[in-house]
Amino acid sequence: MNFGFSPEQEALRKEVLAFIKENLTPGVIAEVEGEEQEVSAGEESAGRKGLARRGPHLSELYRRIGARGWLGITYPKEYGGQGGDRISQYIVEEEFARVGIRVGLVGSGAPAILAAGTEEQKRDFIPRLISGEYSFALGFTEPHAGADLANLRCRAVRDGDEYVINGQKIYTTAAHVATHIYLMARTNTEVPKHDGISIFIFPMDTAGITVRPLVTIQNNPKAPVGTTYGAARTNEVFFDNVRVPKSALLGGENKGWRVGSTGLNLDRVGASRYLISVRRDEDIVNWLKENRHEGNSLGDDPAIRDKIAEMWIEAQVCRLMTMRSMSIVERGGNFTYEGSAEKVWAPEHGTRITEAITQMLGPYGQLMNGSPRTIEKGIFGHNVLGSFQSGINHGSVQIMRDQVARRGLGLPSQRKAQGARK
Amino acid sequence: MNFGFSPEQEALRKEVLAFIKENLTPGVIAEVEGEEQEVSAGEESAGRKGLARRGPHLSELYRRIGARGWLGITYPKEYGGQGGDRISQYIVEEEFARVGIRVGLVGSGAPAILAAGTEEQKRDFIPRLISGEYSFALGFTEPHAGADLANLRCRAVRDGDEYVINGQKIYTTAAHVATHIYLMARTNTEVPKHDGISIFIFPMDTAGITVRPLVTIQNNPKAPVGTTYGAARTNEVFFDNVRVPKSALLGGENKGWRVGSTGLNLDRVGASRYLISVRRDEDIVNWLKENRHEGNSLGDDPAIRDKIAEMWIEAQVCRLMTMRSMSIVERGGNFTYEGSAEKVWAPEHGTRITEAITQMLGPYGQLMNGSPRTIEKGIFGHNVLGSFQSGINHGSVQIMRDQVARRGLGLPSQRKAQGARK
Amino acid sequence: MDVLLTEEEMMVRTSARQFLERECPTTLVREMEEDSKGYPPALWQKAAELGWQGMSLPERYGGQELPLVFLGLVLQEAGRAVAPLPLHSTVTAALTIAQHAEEKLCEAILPGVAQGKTVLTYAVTELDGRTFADTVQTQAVAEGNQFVINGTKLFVDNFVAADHMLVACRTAPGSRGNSGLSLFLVDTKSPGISHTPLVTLARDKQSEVLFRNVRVAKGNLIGTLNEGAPIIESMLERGAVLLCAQMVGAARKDAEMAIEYAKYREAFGQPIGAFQSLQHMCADQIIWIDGGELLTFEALWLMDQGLPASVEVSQAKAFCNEKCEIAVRHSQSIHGGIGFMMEFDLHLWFRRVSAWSMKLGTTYEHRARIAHALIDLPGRVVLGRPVPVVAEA
Amino acid sequence: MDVLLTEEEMMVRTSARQFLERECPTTLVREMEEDSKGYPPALWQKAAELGWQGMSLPERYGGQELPLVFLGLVLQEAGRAVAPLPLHSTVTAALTIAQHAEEKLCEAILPGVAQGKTVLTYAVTELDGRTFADTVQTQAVAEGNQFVINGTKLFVDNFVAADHMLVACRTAPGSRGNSGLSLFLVDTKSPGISHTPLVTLARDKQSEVLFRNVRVAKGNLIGTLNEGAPIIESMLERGAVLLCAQMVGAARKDAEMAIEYAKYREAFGQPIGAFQSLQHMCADQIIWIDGGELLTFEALWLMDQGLPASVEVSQAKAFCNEKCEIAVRHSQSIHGGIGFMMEFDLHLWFRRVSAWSMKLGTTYEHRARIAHALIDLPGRVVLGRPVPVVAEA
Repeated sequence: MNFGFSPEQEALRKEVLAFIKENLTPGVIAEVEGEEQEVSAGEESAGRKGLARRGPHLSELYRRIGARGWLGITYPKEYGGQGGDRISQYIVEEEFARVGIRVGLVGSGAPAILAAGTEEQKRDFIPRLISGEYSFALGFTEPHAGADLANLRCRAVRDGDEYVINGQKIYTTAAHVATHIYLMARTNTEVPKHDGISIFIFPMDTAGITVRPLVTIQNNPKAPVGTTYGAARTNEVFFDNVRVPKSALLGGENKGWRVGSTGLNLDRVGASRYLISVRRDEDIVNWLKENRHEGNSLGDDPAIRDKIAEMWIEAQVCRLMTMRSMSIVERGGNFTYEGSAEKVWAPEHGTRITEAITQMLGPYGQLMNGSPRTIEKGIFGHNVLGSFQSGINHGSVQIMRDQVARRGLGLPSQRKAQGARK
Repeated sequence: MNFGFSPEQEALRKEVLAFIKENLTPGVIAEVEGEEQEVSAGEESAGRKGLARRGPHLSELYRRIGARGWLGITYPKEYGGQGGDRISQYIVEEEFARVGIRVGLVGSGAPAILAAGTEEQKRDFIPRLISGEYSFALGFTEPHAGADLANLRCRAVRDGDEYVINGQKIYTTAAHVATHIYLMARTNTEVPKHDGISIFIFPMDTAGITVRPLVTIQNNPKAPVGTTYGAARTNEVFFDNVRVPKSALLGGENKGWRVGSTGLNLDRVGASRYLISVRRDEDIVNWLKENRHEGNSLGDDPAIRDKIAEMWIEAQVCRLMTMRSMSIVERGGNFTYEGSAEKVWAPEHGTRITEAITQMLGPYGQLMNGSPRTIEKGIFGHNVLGSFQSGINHGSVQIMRDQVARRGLGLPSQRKAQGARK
Repeated sequence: MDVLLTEEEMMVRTSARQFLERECPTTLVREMEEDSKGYPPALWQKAAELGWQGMSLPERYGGQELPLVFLGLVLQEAGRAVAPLPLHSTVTAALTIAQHAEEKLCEAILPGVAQGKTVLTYAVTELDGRTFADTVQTQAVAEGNQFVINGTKLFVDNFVAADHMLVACRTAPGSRGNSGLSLFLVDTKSPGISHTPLVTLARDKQSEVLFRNVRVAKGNLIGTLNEGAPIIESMLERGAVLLCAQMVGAARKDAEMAIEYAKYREAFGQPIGAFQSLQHMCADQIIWIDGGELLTFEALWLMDQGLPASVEVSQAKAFCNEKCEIAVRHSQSIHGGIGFMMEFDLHLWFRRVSAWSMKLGTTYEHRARIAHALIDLPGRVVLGRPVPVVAEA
Repeated sequence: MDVLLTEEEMMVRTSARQFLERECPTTLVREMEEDSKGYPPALWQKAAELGWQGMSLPERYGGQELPLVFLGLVLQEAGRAVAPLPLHSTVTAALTIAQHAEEKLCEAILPGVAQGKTVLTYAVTELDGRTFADTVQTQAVAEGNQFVINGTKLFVDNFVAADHMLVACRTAPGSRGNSGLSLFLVDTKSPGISHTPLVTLARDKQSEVLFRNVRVAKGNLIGTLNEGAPIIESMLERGAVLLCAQMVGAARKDAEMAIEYAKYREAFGQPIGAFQSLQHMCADQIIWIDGGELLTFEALWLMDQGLPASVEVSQAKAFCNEKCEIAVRHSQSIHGGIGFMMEFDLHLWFRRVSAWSMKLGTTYEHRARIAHALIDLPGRVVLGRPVPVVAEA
């Protein structure tokens, strides 16, 4: 057991912090805060190029981060990475995420490409995902396929050297700014549902794609940077006879479920989910201690102090579970249940601290971004509306507990038991 | 809505309290504390007569209570009751339960006899249950039929004018002191499990019955009066060719499930389950306020104060849910989910307050009855071991939540849904 | 002891529910979120015709003089419909006027309230953010026949719609805690009053209100000079418990929507409502909401009997703050992604219940009051019998 | 950063587990509950041969000088087997002696500990019941070459088995809080010591120990006179975190028994472990126990690095107190009636974990320490970086 970072890793963190201090200019901050612009009503056409979405300051910042080799540290050098360790990547992710800048390829689709892509796909996509030239929208969920993702209906039909795609995706975050879509579609309707799914990657400006914005409740008014799910607009995406070459297929026809699951599993490791679950703990403690005045501060309220300590401990467990997941990945191991456990504990903690804070701040907790008298730009109020989303997305806490029980503890599933008794 | 008691009910409570003050002599208290004697090892023969188990002081006390008409207030006058209202009965139950004396017929089997018994059975049993001459052990649970009670295997086979009973019951509280057993047995093995069950009532001194004591973990050392499940020894009961007349049948052959369910439902109303869930709240508040000393009392600890208030509110909800159940019964209505809701909330609260107290009292919370330095005779330590039992017995909180969801809210059951899709 | 509704109570509830189902669709709720006043005067007028504003006001001012439990039932329905009406702030202030103001003031204000012509509010909370009167810093200084008010009030409900407001002020210079406080009726249009709208979770109308040398006639004092604390506290308590009624009503409707959704929405070949974990979430929702409702109406009933109810109010609010919030969060979770979208209506309930959980006393504030009553005052406690009343500070 | 066990750590754990599975059946556990000393000397001796008592003691006294995480692993296994050994009290005291006592005392005591000849304990808590040193009232007064001790200690673990104990005393008359305290090594057989056994939930051996003019040589002082508080605090912290290791070990075994039972026990035509509500209970058990284990070993690891760990110890104990308790209560619930019977073994774990949750600091005590560090000391907090150390009072 080693709960510390190596001297090299500590040095890296210092370097990253120094870099941030130097490079987080007001221009960058303004662009970070404005990055996810107001959602305009109505439809808009898809297909803006990745890098183009960034303002000049952010583009320059990412260029510099890339020059340090901090984008995609764990990826092989031949694909634009550094061949480095996952912990170092984590450190970089964490420190940039703390200032609202997303670094690293968690949730990018890159892990699945590395695992299942052709050499050509790897050489095409991974370096460009690392550099930020490309970014993927993840086209998974459909109106009737959320938790039960394998139930998806979006169809891809082979037609010569092409596939023709028809259907709809929903809650497709970043579809309006991504260069490509990473799409799960049904290629066979005659087999059990998990066995007829394929993954395609193709540009968002392919003809026949329509993106319709969806405004989330956390983002109206616009959520401040750092809110759990606030900075992301989401979308519906419609596919109307979208024709893509068969080279868009990732990992073989009808193999999509396994390929996609790989991606989802890797998606659960990293700084991002952990940080969104615990940022409010840090925020409230720091706010309490920086807002003490004689006699009557909230920081002196003993019930609040007790709750703060309780929550802080829970947050430490979030951190330690994340470190455990990182340790497993770093050793090249596979999760039995640890990733699922982390994904129960962290989101539920995030909700508990969020709701606990409402009872600390009282009426101030209702104030939203842009209001007079807000505390921390209204982040606590916005967070009430979104913290629980982290316990729903990418496998709900219920499904995660099922997985802990079944994969981790070997408890039987109900249907099989019934079948076995017949 | 009326959250108060009528002047008559208030007067009754005063009368009961005055009666208790006058009659709760040291002799009575000694007998109450000794009533459930140490469990001797080994087997013992069954069939002691009901009244005989009481010492002279308790017998006299019950005689006096009976003379006031407080035993079985709600039962019809022709069966020895008062034809009174359920709230009055509740008041009497509550005040006597507070001093460790069980009054009233909750869990006695009497409701089922009144609902399903023959005139002869009613005239035989109900007056004697009211007077305490008779008491029933409830023979429901078996080693393989607990939560899934309908799975019971204890067999009763018709043989002329008799039934011959073979099998085993477990956790049969009071089997060693009851005059009769109220037994659920299988009379038909060829039909769906709920449709082959009958109920029999017969004396515990019937030949072929063996009672083996089971010591509960809460009762070792002997739990002080008022512990959640401490004052009850329990038993296994074995039936070896026990022959009973067919007149022992209650409510018709194979009708036992419905008859028994009636009994169970009524069992869930009353002062007893409510009080065992909330007594620790009162105990700890009173202990805290009576043990204040300068500067450093637990009652001054603000985190403890916050928790005390949280728990007190929960206890009030226990009370109000009990009052709701009483109101429904008093109006002659049926529960949809309210009884089940009460049976989720109260036991879980009982466990929460019990465990919260461990963290208030610290090492004192570990001290058991008979130890030097105990607080309240060690009731808090004993309670740790038993409070959760209230969430298991007579339908676990899981099953109760299922019932709230299905009966109360109309949510579908999983199997039917699967069937419906085939 | 019969905690179930009487036929009359049932009737009031049913008619209120039917009225709002008819008159208050969610399109209106959304529209009023953008409206500058935040409420539709026509609906306000109709509510008055049904007697809502005057429900518990004396008959001589045009009220119905019904017990507070009836008013609670109406507010529960207002919560259920998330009705955009300034009902809560109006009745909270009006009941205080009716109970404590001199006849002349009552006559001037209350008939207009009962007729739906007048909107009221109250202003106690200041920069400190806490609910109770001891945090008041706003000063009112006597000058001739007037008091001159200076200070800042925050989170004033419906200021933009209100004609008058009750303002808690410190009238004894240098006083602290609950001493030296007074309550005044102030015309919201008085010179020297300015306001800034706040942007809130509920998208309701709350304001920061600045008082700069605002003059109010001495006759507008409610109760006795410097002894306003009990009046202010009882106003806040009544406000808190009536807000609980709204919360419970809104949370129940919200839970019902989730339960219905769970019956219809399928996943893994089942309605999601067939999964035990989801069933247990729904069961908990109902258990919590029932608990909040029972606590709320017990407190209202005690007030109707003229019995002490401070502890019971705090019980209700502390419980509803936490449990109604979890209940509506469960509804969001049960709805998955769709509930997170502005275009779906569910958030109309979620945002309001969440916001109300932060107003008129946090869980910690209310629990501290309960603990004080339980532990610091003499005498053994017995559940089901009155706890000693919170002593005046 | 690698929070998983190294091969060496795995080996220590496995060998401890195998040893106890072989040597410590539940029959022995039950037998020792009735035993007057509460432990089997033969097993104690064998444990010494495996190096347990001396695991983290210096090699020069016969120890292995391994990091505390190794000792934590062994105590975790002792908890798993609910082994009736006075290991926890012995190592808690021995490590304090090794760290703070003068060479002579170390030489006198520690080799016997490492050899399994000596049992130790510590006595801090008094009538007040709270854990930390500021509650100490027992007096030690200098008299010639001796100190004379008068006072009463409560909840002294394994007093009946112990040869020596560390006793926290107030040596500066009239001192309060954490000042004026000293720690002494006292022979349990000294004249003037008497004791009363306590009847405890864990059925372990705890005593009330009365000191009447008990004389102890000045050389038995541990550390500097009147400046014992940091030594006592660090002893209690080490004791608390090592107790967490025991709790986590016991709770995990207990949960595993429930999970196995759930796979086999049938109801409603299914193994009960097929019901989602029960699966979620089991999942929570493991999540909580994992969390407690991670917190515990992080604290031990920090101590091994010589880094401040007070906050981390309090984190572990506050969390384990609540979560291990709920976890073992879940196991009881999963077992239904059978788990409530003395003849079934499950309670051996349940009773111990419950009892340990009440010792060496309650959840509230530990949280107050954490809150102090988080809120009262200057500087912004960042999760994952050290929180300011709790300042001396």
